[in-house]
Formats: sequence, structure tokens, C-alpha cells
Amino acid sequence: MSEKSFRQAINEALREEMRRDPDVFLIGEDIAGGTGGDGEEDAWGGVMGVTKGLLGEFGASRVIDTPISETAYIGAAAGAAVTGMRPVAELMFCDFAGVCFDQIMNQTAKLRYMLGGQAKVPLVIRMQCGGGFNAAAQHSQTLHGLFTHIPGLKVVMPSNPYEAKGLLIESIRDDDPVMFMEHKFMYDDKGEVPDESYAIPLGEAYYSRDGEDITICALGRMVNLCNQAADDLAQENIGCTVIDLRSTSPLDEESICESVEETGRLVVVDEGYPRCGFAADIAALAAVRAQPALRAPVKLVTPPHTTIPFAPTLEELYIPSVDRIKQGIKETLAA
Amino acid sequence: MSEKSFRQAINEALREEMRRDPDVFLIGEDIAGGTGGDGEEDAWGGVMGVTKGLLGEFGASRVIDTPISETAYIGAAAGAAVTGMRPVAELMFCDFAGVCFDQIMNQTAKLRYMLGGQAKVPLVIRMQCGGGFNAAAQHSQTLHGLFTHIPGLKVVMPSNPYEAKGLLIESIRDDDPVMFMEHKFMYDDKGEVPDESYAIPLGEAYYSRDGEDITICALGRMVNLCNQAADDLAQENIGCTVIDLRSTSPLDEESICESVEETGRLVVVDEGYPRCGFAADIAALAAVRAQPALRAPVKLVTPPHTTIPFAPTLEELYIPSVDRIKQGIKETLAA
Amino acid sequence: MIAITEGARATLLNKEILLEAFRRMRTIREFEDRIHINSAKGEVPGFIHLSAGQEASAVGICMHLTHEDHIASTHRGHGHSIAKGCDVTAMMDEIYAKRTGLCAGKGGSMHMADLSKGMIGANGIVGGGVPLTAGAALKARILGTDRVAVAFFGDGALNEGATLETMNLAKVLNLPMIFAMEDNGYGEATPSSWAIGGEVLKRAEGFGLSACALDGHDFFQMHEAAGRIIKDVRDGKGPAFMHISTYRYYGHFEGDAATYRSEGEAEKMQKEKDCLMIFRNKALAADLATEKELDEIEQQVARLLDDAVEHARQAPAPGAADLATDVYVSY
Amino acid sequence: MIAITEGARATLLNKEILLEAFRRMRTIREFEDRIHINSAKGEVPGFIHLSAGQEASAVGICMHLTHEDHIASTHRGHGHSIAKGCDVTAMMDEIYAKRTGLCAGKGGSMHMADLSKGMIGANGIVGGGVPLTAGAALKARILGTDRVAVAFFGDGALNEGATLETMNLAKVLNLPMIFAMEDNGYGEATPSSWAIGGEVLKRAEGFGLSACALDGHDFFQMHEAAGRIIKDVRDGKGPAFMHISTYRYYGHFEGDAATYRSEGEAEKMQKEKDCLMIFRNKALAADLATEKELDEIEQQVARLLDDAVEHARQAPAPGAADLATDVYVSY
Ligand SMILES: Cc1ncc(C[n+]2csc(CCOP(=O)(O)OP(=O)(O)O)c2C)c(N)n1
Ligand SMILES: Cc1ncc(C[n+]2csc(CCOP(=O)(O)OP(=O)(O)O)c2C)c(N)n1
Ligand SMILES: [Mg+2]
Ligand SMILES: [Mg+2]
Repeated sequence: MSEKSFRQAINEALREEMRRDPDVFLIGEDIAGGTGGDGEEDAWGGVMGVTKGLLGEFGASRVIDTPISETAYIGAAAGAAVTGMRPVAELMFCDFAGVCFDQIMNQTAKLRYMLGGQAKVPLVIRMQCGGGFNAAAQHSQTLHGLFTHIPGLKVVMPSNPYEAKGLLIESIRDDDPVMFMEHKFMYDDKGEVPDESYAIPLGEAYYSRDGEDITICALGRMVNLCNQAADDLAQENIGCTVIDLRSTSPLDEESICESVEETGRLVVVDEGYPRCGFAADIAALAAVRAQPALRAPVKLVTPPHTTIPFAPTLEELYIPSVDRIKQGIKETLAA
Repeated sequence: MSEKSFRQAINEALREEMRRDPDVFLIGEDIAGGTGGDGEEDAWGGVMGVTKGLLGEFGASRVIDTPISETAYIGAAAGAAVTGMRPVAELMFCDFAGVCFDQIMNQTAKLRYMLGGQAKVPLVIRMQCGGGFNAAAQHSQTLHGLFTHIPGLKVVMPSNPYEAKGLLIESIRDDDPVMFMEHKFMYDDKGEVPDESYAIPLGEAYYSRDGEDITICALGRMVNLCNQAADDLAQENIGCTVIDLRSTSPLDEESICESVEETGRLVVVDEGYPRCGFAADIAALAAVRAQPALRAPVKLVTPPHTTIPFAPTLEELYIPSVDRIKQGIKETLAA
Repeated sequence: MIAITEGARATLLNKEILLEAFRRMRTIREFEDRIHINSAKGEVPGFIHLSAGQEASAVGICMHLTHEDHIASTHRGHGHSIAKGCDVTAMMDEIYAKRTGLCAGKGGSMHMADLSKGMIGANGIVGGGVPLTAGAALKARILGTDRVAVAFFGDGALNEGATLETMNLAKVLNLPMIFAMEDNGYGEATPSSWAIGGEVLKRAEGFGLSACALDGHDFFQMHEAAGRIIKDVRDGKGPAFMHISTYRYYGHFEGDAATYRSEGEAEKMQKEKDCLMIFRNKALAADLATEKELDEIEQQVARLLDDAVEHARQAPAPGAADLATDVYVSY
Repeated sequence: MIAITEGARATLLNKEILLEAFRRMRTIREFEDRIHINSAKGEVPGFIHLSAGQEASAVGICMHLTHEDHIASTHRGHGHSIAKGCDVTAMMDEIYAKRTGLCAGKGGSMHMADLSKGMIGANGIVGGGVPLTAGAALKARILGTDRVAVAFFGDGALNEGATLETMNLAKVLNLPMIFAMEDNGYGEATPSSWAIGGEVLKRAEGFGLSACALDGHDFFQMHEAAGRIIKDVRDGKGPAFMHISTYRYYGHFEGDAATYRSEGEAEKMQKEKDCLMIFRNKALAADLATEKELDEIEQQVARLLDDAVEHARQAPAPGAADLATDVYVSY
């Protein structure tokens, strides 16, 4: 066990799985970087340096740089998966799902069902999501809502280095396609990460904190903000249960409903777009399955339903903050 | 006023707007059909024959067939819109949004905001949606949930020929991009459609039926099934309010909340995928804004969260039916 | 005889291969014709696209592939499936939406697939199967096997980003992949001559693919050229492109009146260029087979298809228990 | 002198145009250099991609365009924006995320746009602007005007489906559109020579585009060729493609150490091929301008940029009232 960054945790998961299983390979744009050029080999390791060093151990036949052709290489990864390999594709930014969405939505996600169960699609698509870098409208989205909408896709979002490693290992071993979303603001976050290999099951939420007054659901980076908010509110004798969902699909519905039945109050904190988004999905779950227990309106703490602005002043207002989370909790307790 | 089919109503809306405004033009695959060939000109009028006859009146410079290149022509339509035209693009099947999703999600939807308000994008993308023809996984989806998730897109779905004409005219005149979704099972549906031009505002729901016991929300083809269910239940002295939402974005939140506050019970009927879908969005609205009024859990009548099956026996089970709607209503009343 | 020995080296075929090729082509034709008839009777649900007329391309290529080689196909995929060895009865069951179908009734005509035969699938999305095929080729490259993968696609699909990107990817990664573009003259109602800017071979070569034009009406030419090309690809010489001229007899989909064609066009093509007719004539003229042998195959195939249709009619439909299975392997 | 009169017909330029071109190129360079410096100081939020080194391409082309002609650009769009006449102060304000910015602080570097100048926008999506440009060209075709549209994109973007599909669409619809591919040697860390299969011109011609290779370091060649090509496109002769060789001095984005380049590569390019240096040398050698005139422009530009940076630093940031506006025109 030692302190590792979110970035290192992911790199370690990839390395361990590639050692364990020769069918695992990596593909993406500049996941090595410098391929075919005169400069340094493995110059980048992906735009966030996550795959750095893997080329050296596994060679260019398993760490595959591609031209800028997401439809082609995501589709090729799906085709490799369906014919027996276990690719991990790096899509760089989840926003780029736009340029290869057919291969994600109509091919990867549907193959197993359309083929009457004969296909397995053990494909992991890694990508960064989230705001915080003023990267503006096309590089800051958090599109887990979009992916969760598509039956056949699993959607995973770790909230710390420990989860990053364990959930990625599980995702690679899973026989279904997994959209693995890494919050770009977290790559340098540090945390305890066991050196040995371990897998965290998908669809099992983690009670990040227990409290009796209110249930707070979140995933990814938002979990940390929720815990900060809960810390602050603990000073005021408010007890929050913070549920780190870890994956949106499969979703640990039981844990959510159980907690809401105990507290009667639910706040969902999410960085995605609100309309038809993941926060709405959880609110709907409560309305459908836990309505009798609800003692107050469900509160959604999300961005407004707008495109993501560039200016730091605006982005700060846009992304849920500890303050807005606290305010949402207090409003819900007062209702 | 005369009886017209859904198909005719749309054709009429296009014709009238093209006459009224020389900036309106049509673009899509085989929207005339036979372009450049030896056979009949205007052989198809689109795969559903909706645009048939418009080539004759407006010529090939305003009824533009394209190669099979959705990214290129949807993007070109967006580019034409942002530089001053009012294109109506036909995407054929909403499922094909996959192959041009970047142009929809990251360009069309975001242009106005990214450009700080200097851009208008008066683009309408027409497409068919829905099941009922056993067209299987990639030709039967109803992706209004996906589109509603994207800020900047308006999403419209008429439930009868009258609405089809009025909503399409309004959509063409609207300065924002509109995803206009036509249920493929309805093209031959007949209804009264005024001969003169009229526009139905977006974001104003229509109370298709008034009743005191329960609120039912739906749009598109599902409205008709809801009304049938309500007819049947009226025999049993159950009074249903059926709200035809007409558009998901903008959404007439007031009408929904008002009605739920009166009835205390809500059933949402929708043909889209349930997770992070439109039905969940409405349930969330109720949980957030009308929770105190809810006297029973919200009920969602939707397909299961699976890919759409081919077999008629399975598709019938998949799509919400009058029976399943009635059952949902009764369960909600009993709760 | 001249045509054969000149252009197509039919003599290189041994008799077994020759008759098997004829059987497959004939099976495709019978399969399509029956669906055409039964579809008009309302027996066949869903959207149906028939490939009758295009048999020599599918069979000419697939005769060189094993079950470990992969292909992916299009919405017009029955022919490729049969050519690749998929079970005709299970295919018919699938078309009839039965539980015993190749995809358990969940896929239908547009999603016909059999991974055990190396058939990744028909595809409802134009161009959608091309990147998937690259994945099968990538597998071969990574594992260092001599497997190849063939993407069948239409003239219309040549203008889809998915196809074009993959042409480049295949070249850059040196994938053992063949782009088999079946140019049947139309993408839906639109002539390929209009919809394709520039020249096909030049375009393919512009991506660095080795490219050639083939007459898809002539099995012998198809078979000979495909053999050569596939061998080169197997040997690691890089991806290749075939521009195959062909024609579909029926409309774009079942129900299409095909008024975008000129009067009598389809009939003329069938009369002059039918690949089964050309096969028979050439094979007989070159003494590669006897009338009797070919007739017998035709009768066998007809019986096979009689049985398949009957089986499909009788087979059980999937039911409630099947609706929500096969979404995930584990959940 | 020889080089000019031979390859570039610089004498066709009148002095006003010549000096204006120099001013624009110089403005781009100053703009980029200042952002580079101020970015390192932490003054500039967001992702920044600089085009220093590529000025002759943007200016050589845009000198032939009016505000009614449209261009779209890439993530590396400052140069194109300035070349197209966007206000430098408003651009700097935008880079600094200010309310007075060209996009009111909502877009930033990657979404810089000014529709009133015919600049549709930079784009964060590789290839994303190419179809949009086709739309501007389509407008011209429908309305029968003689406007043209230019899509700037990189060598990396040549492998995106969006770009490739649009090349075909432009040809088939005979759009008045120019594909200006700026090949700066790299897409991120990957050399274009590796990522592009086949040959660029052949690929473009394979789509039916008239195509030529240009030296993007030489303003005179760029300007002359662009003039000819744009005139042809304006005259309805169909879409054209330019393969422009160029180079970016800085890394892919601000912060990139660019270790994928060989040692000294950038320095060598700047020393031998800098477009501003070449411009100055040729212009002086051919007596088209005096040192004094060029120096004066440099000083004016430096002052302009001093002021722009100062303005940007002082300008007000957008606030809560701006967050949810501009999503829809009406809601
Ligand atoms: C992405 C996408 N766009 C459009 C369609 C509708 N469509 C189905 S088949 C077809 C024509 C395809 O033409 P071609 O590739 O020549 O194949 P063919 O039908 O001639 O076999 C079209 C446009 C589709 N299924 N997918
Ligand atoms: C669709 C998409 N894929 C990947 C990226 C990430 N990306 C940004 S710039 C870039 C390189 C583009 O190379 P090129 O087109 O040559 O332009 P240059 O940066 O050299 O100006 C990449 C891969 C992106 N922004 N969009
Ligand atoms: Mg075709
Ligand atoms: Mg480049």
C-alpha cells in the first residue's frame, strides 16, 4: 500500500491487466505519442500521461497509436472485442464521443443483444470528463447521462485513486462494454492504493459517510465535494449519508432506496447536464420506488441546463460547489 | 380544413414555409431521390415519401439530395443556418444521429452559447423515430431523451397531423435548432388539418383530456395510446388528465406540476429508453417540484432498459401498450 | 471458353470448389427469391434488403476464407452470410423472427451474424461494419496470425466517414484487411455515379490501398482476383480495395418500386449479366461441369430452401422470458 | 528577387496589399508570442494552441476574402481569425475570458468567432469546422452569389470522417469551397507523414477536388496561388484543395514540451523557413517595401498588442447574470 496519484493508479491497473492477460491491449491517439517520428518514443503517454511507460514494457503491437479517426479506432476496438480480444481504448475526452457515437451507441452497446447473446464485447473506453480547467464547451462535458441512457453500456466513474485502480481492473475483466470516465481535475489527486491487484465490483455503491438526516448521492469528483460539505455540516450537527455510486450502470438501486427510506430526504449532486441526466435518473428512482418515504422534495444540485462556459468566473458558477451543495442540503432539511 | 395524413401535414408545412421564405431549403438523402439517374426524378421524396413533390415546385437548388454522409450534410445545414439560411434537414431515422452526433451535440447545439450569443442556428432536423415495424435495434429508437439532454437543442414530437403541421411551421420559424421527431407508425394517420398556415408554440402542453384522478404525461404516438387507455378507464369511472407535451425542450413544467398538484398521482408514458430518459426527467420534475402533492409513487410506463428486439412477439412486449398503460394507472390509483 | 481462360483462369478451380461455389450462389438466389415472394405475402416482418444479382461477389471472395477469417456485412447481408457458411435454416428462422434463429429472433435480416463462422454481422448502419472489420484484422495483427478480415460495403457507404477513416487506419496500421465495395449502381434511389466524387480507385489509392476494379457478374474473375488479393493480404502486404461492379435485381428494400431506374434496366441486366447464367455458361463451355451436375445442385438447393421456409414457419417465436436477456453478460 | 518574380509573382501585389499582409502576419506573431509569455505567467485560462510559424498560410488566403466570404478554423485559430479581420482587442479580451471578448467570454481560444467578419469559428473538435464551412458554401450556391468558403484544417484532421465526407459532398454538390489543409508536420505528437496513408494530393484528387501543394512558409507563393484558386472557385469551377506545408514553433498546446520532435528541429525551421523573415527578405530584395515601412508596422503592431493585453487585463469578467443567457434565442 502506498500513496499514488489517480493517474498512477490507472496506469498501474492497465499494466497489471496487460501482464495478466495477453488479450488486453491499448489503442488511442498519442497513447504513446511520437510514433513514426524522429523525436522521443512514448513522448506523451496520452494527453494526460496516463499510459506513459507502457509502450516500453508491452511494445507497439499492444500500445497502439492511431491517426485522428475515432470512428475507425473505437469501432476497431469493438470489432477486436467481439472477436475475442480485450481492448482498452482511450477516447481522450468524453466530448469526442460525438465523432464516434454510432460505434458506441449502435454497434458496441447493441451487439450482444442484436446477435441474440452470441457476442461478448469486453471493451473498455477510457476518457476524461468534467470541468475545472476552463476548457470550454467541447472539452469539459460529463456525459455519463448520455451513456447511461444507452442499454448495453456500463458506465463507471471513480472518485479517488483507490477506486480508479480497482474499478478499472474490474472493467477490463468485465465481458460488457464499459465507459470508464476519469475526471480531468483528479489526475494529480493522491490516495492510498494497494500495490497488489484488486477489483472493485460494478454496481455496488460505497457508503462514503453515514448520517441520519439526509441522503446524498454522487459519483466521481462530486463525491469529494459532498464529503467536504458533509464535514462542514457535521459542525452544525447535521448528519449526512454520502453514497458514492461508483457506476451509473449497473446502478446500486437498493442502497439508494434503503438510505432514502431511512432519512426521507435526498440530494443528488452531479456535474452532468440536468435534463434527462443522471441526477434526474436518481430523483426518478426515488419518486418511483421510495416516494412514500420522502419527507421533502428531492433536491438536484447540478449545473444549469446550458452549454459549459469558458470564463473561470462562469465555470465556477456552473459546476456544483461545496457551498451550493450545503445550501441544497439545508433547503432540503428545511422543507 | 380537411382530413389529411400525418405525412401530408408535414409536406404541407414544408411547402408553405418554402413559399413564404426563400431562405428555407431542404437537404437530405433521397429527399427527392433519383438525382443524377436515368429513371424518374423525385422518385422517392424521402424514404417515407414526406417530401415528395417539393422538387417540382422548388427545384434542385432548394430540395437537395446528398451522398450518404450525415456528418457532412447535417454539418453543412448547421453551417448554412449559422450564416443566415433556414435549412430543414432530413436525417431519415433518429438512430442515424449516431453517425453525425458531433455536429448535433458539439456544433449545432453549442454554437450560440460558445459564440457568446452572436449566432442563431435556425436549423430543423426532421427524422423518424419509434417502433412498430419490427425494424430492430438500429431503426426503431426514440432518442428524444438523448437530444433533450443536450442544452441548446429544442426537441419536438407531434402526436397527430394537426400538431405535425403547426409544430413544424413553428420549428422552422424558430431561431434555435429543433430536433423534429416523427413517429414512423403515424405517417398514414389521418386527422383534421387546416389548409391555411398556422403555428403551434413550442413549450406549451396540450390538455388532451381532463380528469381528476390522475395525471398522465406523454408525447408523440404515446399520447394516442394514453387516450385510448383513458377512454377505457372512463368506463370504470376513472378520470384521467392526459397531457400531450408536444415538446420536451422547452418543457411546459407548469402544466405538469399544476396537474400533479390537483391529482396527486402521475404516470409518465414514454417510448424511449428509461434510464436517464424522458420519463425519468418528468418523474424527477415531480419529485423536485411537486413532491408534497404526490399521493402515490410516480409510475413510469416505458420499455425495459434493453436494446430493441426484432421479433414482433418481443417488440410488442417492448413498446408500451394500452394494456400496460391501464395497468400502470390502476396500480398508481391503488397505491 | 476464351473468356474463362483469359480473364478468369477458371481452370485453376478444382471441381469440388467449383460446385461448392455454384451451390452457394444458387443458395443465395433461392433464399432471396423466396423471401421476396413470402415477403409480398406478408410472412416476413421488418425491413428486408435483397442481394439477388450480387452473388458472385460474396461467393467469389468468401470461398477463400475460413471460419477464422472474419467478414462484416451491410443491411444487404444475406448473401455474405450464406457465402461465409452460415446455416440457411437458422438464417431463415431469424428472418421469420423465431427463437431458433441465428440471433434468437432478436436481430433479424439487418443484424444477421454468426461469430462461430467468422461472420461479425449485417449492419443497419451504412458503413457501420467497416470499423468492426478492422478490429478483426487488428486482432490478427496483434496475435501474429495469418487471418484476414473482409469488409463488404456498398457504393453508398464509400461516402461515410466510418468507411473512409477506416481505409486510412488500415493502411497506417498495416492491417490484413480487404475493402470489398460492391457497387450495385445505387445507394437507395441515388446512382453511385452521381454520389461518388472523383474516381473510386484513385480515391482508394489516395489512402495508400492497393486497389483494383472487378466484374462482379463474373464469378471466375472474382474468384481468381480475390484469391490473389487475399493471399497478398495474408502475406502481410497491406490492406487492399476491390471496386466490384454488380447489380441488385430487386428494389432497395422489399416494397420499393425502384422507379429511379430506367425502364427495363433490371430486366436487361438480368438477361445479359446474370452471374448464375454466366457461371453456368462458362462452366459448361469449358467442360468444368455437366448440365446434370448443376441441375442436381439446383434441385438440392430448392429442397433445402423449401425445408428452411417450412421450418421457419413452424418454429416457435421468442417470448416474454427472452425480452430482457442478452443486454449484459453480467449485471 | 528571382524567387519572387519566378515562383510568386509578388509584383502583382500593390503596396497597400503588401503592407497590409505584413501587418496581419506580424499581428498574428505578436499575438501568439504574447499569449505564450503571459500563459506561462498563469494569466491565460483554458487550453491554448498557438499557430506562430503558420502566418503566411492564413494571411495568404484571407487577403483574397471579404467579410461576406466565410472561413472556419480549428483549435489553432488565432491566426485565421486575425487574418480574417477579427478585432485583436476583442480577441485578446476573449482569451482573457472577459465580458468584452469576441464571444463574451463564453468561448475562449478554441471557439473564437466573429460572424460579422465571416469567421464561423475556431473549433475544439478536430475536423468539426469543415462541414460547417460547406454550409456557408452551400448558402452561396443556393442564393447564387459569388461568395466562397474556406475550411482551414490540419494534417491530423485529414483523417477525420467529417473532413473526408465533406470533401466528397463539396464535389458532388459543386460547392464553392476551398479545403486549406495546413500540414505543420504533426497532429499532437504524431507526425503527419506517419498518420496519413497514401499521398495527400492523390487522396484529394480521388474525391474529385482540384488539388495542389503549396509552400506555406512563402507568403508570396501562398498569396499568388490562393488568388488563382479562389478566383476559380468563385467562378464556379468547383471545390479545391490546398496542401500547405508549414510548421508550428511552439508545442501542440501551451505546456507541451514537444519531445516528439528531434533536437533543434523547431529552431532550425524558425531560422531557415520563418515566413516573416522570408517575407521581409523578399520584399526588400524586390524593392517592394522599405525597411522603414516594415519596421514601422512592427512597432505599430507591438503597440496594438501592448494595448490589447492591457485592455484584456483590465476588462470586466462575465458574471452570474451571463451564465444562462445565449442558450436559446427564445425559450
Ligand atoms: C448511416 C446511415 N445512413 C443512411 C441509412 C439508410 N440507408 C440504408 S441502405 C442505404 C443505401 C446504401 O447504399 P449502398 O452502400 O450502395 O448499399 P446497397 O443498398 O446498394 O447495397 C441507405 C442510405 C442507413 N441505414 N445508415
Ligand atoms: C475529434 C477530436 N479528436 C481529437 C482531438 C484532440 N486533438 C486536439 S488537436 C489534435 C491534433 C490535430 O492535429 P492537426 O489537425 O494536424 O492540427 P494541428 O494541431 O497540427 O494544428 C488532436 C488530436 C480533438 N480535439 N477532437
Ligand atoms: Mg449500392
Ligand atoms: Mg498538424
